[in-house]
Amino acid sequence: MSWEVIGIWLGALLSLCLYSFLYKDNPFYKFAEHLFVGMSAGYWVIYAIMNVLVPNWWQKLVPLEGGFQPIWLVPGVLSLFMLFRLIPKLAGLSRLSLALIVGTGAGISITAMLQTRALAQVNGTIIALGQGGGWFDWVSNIIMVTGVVCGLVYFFFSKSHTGVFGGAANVGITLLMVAFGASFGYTVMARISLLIGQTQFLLFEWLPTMGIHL
Amino acid sequence: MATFIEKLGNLDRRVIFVLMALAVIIPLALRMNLPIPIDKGPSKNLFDAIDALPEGSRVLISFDYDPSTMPELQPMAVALSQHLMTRDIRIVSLALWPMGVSLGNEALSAVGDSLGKEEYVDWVNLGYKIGGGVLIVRMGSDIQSVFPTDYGGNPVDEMPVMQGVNKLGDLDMIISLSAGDPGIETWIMMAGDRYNIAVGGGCTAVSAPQLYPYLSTGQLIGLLGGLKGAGDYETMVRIGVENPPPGIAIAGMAAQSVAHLVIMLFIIIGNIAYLSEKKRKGGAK
Amino acid sequence: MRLVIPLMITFVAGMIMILQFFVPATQPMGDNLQEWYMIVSSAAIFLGAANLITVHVHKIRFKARNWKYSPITLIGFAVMIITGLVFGIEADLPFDYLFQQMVAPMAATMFSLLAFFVASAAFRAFRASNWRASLLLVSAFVVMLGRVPIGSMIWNKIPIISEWIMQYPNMAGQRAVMIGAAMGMIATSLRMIFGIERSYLGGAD
Amino acid sequence: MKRALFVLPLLALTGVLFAQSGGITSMDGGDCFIESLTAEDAPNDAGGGVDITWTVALDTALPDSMVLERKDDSGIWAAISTLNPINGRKTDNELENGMEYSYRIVPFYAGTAQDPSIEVSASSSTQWIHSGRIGMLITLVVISLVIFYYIDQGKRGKELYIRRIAGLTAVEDAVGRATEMGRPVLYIPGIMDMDNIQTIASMVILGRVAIKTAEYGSSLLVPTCRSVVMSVAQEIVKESYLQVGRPDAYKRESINYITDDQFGYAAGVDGIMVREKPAAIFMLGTFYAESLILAETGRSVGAIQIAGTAMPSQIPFFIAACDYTLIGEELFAASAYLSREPKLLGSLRGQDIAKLFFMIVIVLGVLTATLGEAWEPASKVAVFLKTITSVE
Repeated sequence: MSWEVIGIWLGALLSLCLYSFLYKDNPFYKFAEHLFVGMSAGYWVIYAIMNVLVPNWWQKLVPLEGGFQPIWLVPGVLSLFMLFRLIPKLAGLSRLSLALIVGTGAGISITAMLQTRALAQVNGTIIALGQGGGWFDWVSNIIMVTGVVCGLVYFFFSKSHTGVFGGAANVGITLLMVAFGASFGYTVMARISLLIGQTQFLLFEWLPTMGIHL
Repeated sequence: MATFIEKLGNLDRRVIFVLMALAVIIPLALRMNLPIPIDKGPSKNLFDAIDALPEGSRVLISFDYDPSTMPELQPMAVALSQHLMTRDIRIVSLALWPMGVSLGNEALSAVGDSLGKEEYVDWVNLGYKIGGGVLIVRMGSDIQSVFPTDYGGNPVDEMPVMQGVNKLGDLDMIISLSAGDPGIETWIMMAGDRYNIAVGGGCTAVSAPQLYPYLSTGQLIGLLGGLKGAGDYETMVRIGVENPPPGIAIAGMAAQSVAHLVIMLFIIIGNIAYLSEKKRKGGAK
Repeated sequence: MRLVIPLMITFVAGMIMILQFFVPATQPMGDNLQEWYMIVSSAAIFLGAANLITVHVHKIRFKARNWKYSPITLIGFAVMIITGLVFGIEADLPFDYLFQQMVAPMAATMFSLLAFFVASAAFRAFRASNWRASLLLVSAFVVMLGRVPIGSMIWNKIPIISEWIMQYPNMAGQRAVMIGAAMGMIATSLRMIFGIERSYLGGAD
Repeated sequence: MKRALFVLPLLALTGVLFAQSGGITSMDGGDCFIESLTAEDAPNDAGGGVDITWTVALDTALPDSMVLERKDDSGIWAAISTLNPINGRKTDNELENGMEYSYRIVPFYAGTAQDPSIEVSASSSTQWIHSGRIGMLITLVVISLVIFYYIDQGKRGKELYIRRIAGLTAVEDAVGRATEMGRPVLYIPGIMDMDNIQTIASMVILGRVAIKTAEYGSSLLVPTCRSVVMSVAQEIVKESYLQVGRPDAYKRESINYITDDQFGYAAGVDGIMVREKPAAIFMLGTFYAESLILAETGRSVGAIQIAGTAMPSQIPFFIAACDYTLIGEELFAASAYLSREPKLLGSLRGQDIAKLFFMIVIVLGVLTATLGEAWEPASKVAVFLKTITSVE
C-alpha cells in the first residue's frame, strides 16, 4: 500500500467523520473535530515560525552574510512582551505590543477604507443618468443612484426614521433586501461547487482504491 | 391534504441534506453533461484583456486560495496559465495564502510541461510570505527584497523571467485568484489603486457580488466568478484549439444545475406549505 | 497612567501608517513598521498554543466532560509541531504530507457542509411572509436560475435579468453597505488612534 | 477640541504644494529608431527613482533587444537593464537624491550594438506630498474634524438621539433567556485578528454583553480564532465583571483559543454549540464562509442568535439563519447604542454627517453629470466632483 493510497484513505475517512455531523453529534465527529483543531493549530504555529519569524525577523537580525542589525531587536522585544501575558506579573507589558498591532491596523484601515470602500464607490456612483442611451438605462441608473442614497439614509443613526426621511430609509432597506437575496442566490452555486469537489474526491479517488470504478 | 403540505413545510432538515447529497452524487456518477453558453461579461472582459497583451508581457498571478476552494479556483488557474503561456506571456506568480504555493505550482508546471515552457524562463513561483496588503505595499517598492528567492530557495535575481521586474510597476497585469482576504480586494487597494496596474482575477462565486462594484469603477478589468466563470474561461480558451485538454469545470456544471433545481424546488414547497397554512389559519378566524 | 505609553504607541503607529499613504517620503518608515507589526502578530500565536495545551491538559486532569477526546487534540498538535521542526515544511516531507492528506481534506469537508446548510437555510428562510421578504425571495430565485445553464433553457432572458439584478440593485445595496461601514471603521480607527477608544487595552482608566 | 489640533499638521501638509523639480530633459531621439527619450524624477516616491520613457518609431524594424545605460561619476557608461522596446517606460531605482544621472539607450540588432540614442539626464528627489491623493487627504481631514467635533459636543453633554436598532434591543432578552434556561451565552468575535476594525468593534460590544451576563449570572463562553483576540477578550470580560462587582464569577478558562484555521475553528465552535447548547449566540465581527456553518448549527440547537458583520457577502446568510442581524455600519453603532456613552453617540453623529457629505456629493455629481450632457458648465462641476473623489 503506497503512501498516496494511505493519504487518500485518511482524507476520505476523516471527511466521512465530519459529514456524520449532519445527522447529529457523534463520537466520529468528535474525534475528527478534535484532531482537526489540534493539527491545524500546530500547522499555524509552524507556519508562523518558518515563514515569518525565521525569514522576516531572525534572518534580518542576524543576516546570513554576517553582521548584526540591532534595530530588529525592537520587534523581537515587542514579541516577547506579547508572550509576557503568560506571566501575570508582567502581563501589563503586553499592552505595548498590542498597541503596536492595533495602531498599525487602524492606520492602514483608515486610508484603505476611505479610498476603496468610500471614495471609489462614491466616484463610481457619479454617472450621468442617461448613460447608456435607452430609456431602460435611465430606469436602471435611477434605481442604482436612488438605491445608494436611500441605503445610506437607512444607516443614519442620529435622526429618527419618520416622514420623508423614514420613507427614504424604507426604500433603502427594501433595496438592501433585494441585494442580499441576489447575493445569496449567487453564492449557492459556489457552495455546491465545494460539495462537488469533495464528492469527486470520494467518488473518483477514494472508491477506485477499493476497485470500484464509476 | 392541507396538513400533509403543512408538514412538508416543517420538513426535518436531514431530509433536505439527503436529497442534496443525491442531487450531487447522481449526476457526477452518471457523468451527465450540459452545454455551457458563453456570456458577455466579466469573464469575457478578462479573456479579452489578456488577449490584448503583447507577446513578452509580464503578468503576475497571485494564488490566494487553499484546497478548500480548489474546486472553483484551480480550474481557473489552469485555464489562465494555458491562455497566458500559449500567448508567450511571462508569468511571475506568488501566493498570499500559504497553501496557494503548491496549488499554483501544480497548475503552472502541468500546463508548462504540456506547452514546453520552462520554469525560471517562462514562469516562476516566488512562494508565500505572510502579510497580505503589507506585503504588496512592500513589493510596490521592491519585489526582490520581499522575495529574494523563489519557493524552492533559488535566488530570483538570476532568473531570466525576472529580468526587468523589480517592483510591481514593472508588471503589465496582476491576476489574483482569490478565496477571501487577503485576495483581489487587497490587490486592488494596495497595488491597483496605488501603482496603477491593471488588476483582474477570479474568485469564488460567493465573493463575486462584493467585487462587482470594482468592475464598474474599472478598478477590476475582468472577473471569473465561481465554477461558472471557470467554465466560461475554459470554453473560451478551447475555441480554435485542436484537441483541447479536458475541462475540469465543465464536468461539474451538470451536478450544479441539478442541485440548484433541488434547492429551488424546496423553496417552492416551503412557500406552498406556508401559504396554505396561512390561508387555513386565516379561514378559521 | 499605565495606559499612557500604549496609547502613545497606538497614536504614533497609526499616524505613521496614515502619513506614509500621503507623504511618499515617509514610506520607508511605514514599510518598516509594517514588518514589525507582522512579526509581533505572528509571534502572538504562541499565546494561543499555550492556551490550547493548558485547556486540554486541564480537561484531562479533571476528567471534564468529553475529556477522552482531549488527548487527540494534543497528539495532533504535537505531531504537526514535531514533524514541522524536525523535517521542515517543504513539499513531500511528513509535515506537508500530513497537511495535504489530513488537514486540507478536513477543511474542504467543513467548507462543503455549506452546500447542505445553504439548502436548509433557503428552505426555511425564503418564505413570502410579506412583500419585502417576497422581493428577497424573488431576487434570490432569479439569480440562482441565472447562474446555471438550465436557467437559459427555461427562458433565455433569465441570465440577462439575473445579471441586471447583480449590476444595479445589488450593486447599489453593496455600495451603501460599503460606504456606511467605511464610515464606521474610519470613526472607530480614529477613536483608537486618538485614544478615545481604549477598552481593547483592558481597564478603563 | 484639543484633539482636533492633532489633525492640523495633516491640514498644513495639504496646504504645502511642492514645486516638482529634478531636471526633466526630453529629447528628440535623432535618426535612431527611438523617436523620443525622456528622463525625469519619478513622481510620488520616497526618492531614489528616475523615470525613463521613450517612444519608438513605428516604421523601422524593432531591435532584438535594447539596453539602458547610465553614466557613472567617472563618465563611463554602464548597462543597467534590458528593456522591452514596446513597454515605453522604466524606472531606475536606488539612486542618490540630488545627483544628476545621464541615460541613453543602445539598441541591439542580431547581437551587435548600434549607435546609442541621444543622452538625457535627470536627478531624483523625495516627494513630500502624494500629488494624486491631495483630494483624499482633504476629505479625511474634514471627516476627522467633523467626527471629533461631535465627540466633543457629546462630551459637553449635548443631548444626542440614536435610533432604535432591533438586534440590540434583543441583547438583554437573549441574556435573560439564557439565565432562565440555565444555559450559557456563546460569543463569537469573528475570525480576524486584533488589527481588524470589526474585531475591535466586537470586543467593545463583548464588554457590554459581559456586563449583562455578569448581572444576570449566566455563564459566558468566548472561543477565539486568534491568540491576541483571546487575550484581549479575557481582559475586557474581566474588567466588565469587576465593574458590576462580580469578579468572582469571571472564569478565564471559558475564554479560549481554538485554532487559527478558519474551518478548524468552525468545526470546534460547532462542537461547542451542540454540546453546551447555548441559549443565546452572538456572532459579531468579521466573518467569511464559516458564517453559515456557525449560524445554521446555532439555529439547530434552538439558540436566539444575534449576528452582525460589515462583510457584504456574509450578511445574507446571517439574515437567513439568525433572529437579528446588524447590517454593516450597525455593527459599529452597537457600542454607542448599548452604552449610551456621550462620546460614542457623538462619534455616531459625526459619521452621519460624513455620510450626508457623501450623499450630497453623489446627488450633486449625478445631477450635474446628467445636466452636463446638455449644458456644458454643469459638467464641469461633475468633473470636479469626480476628480476629488478619485485617488491615485
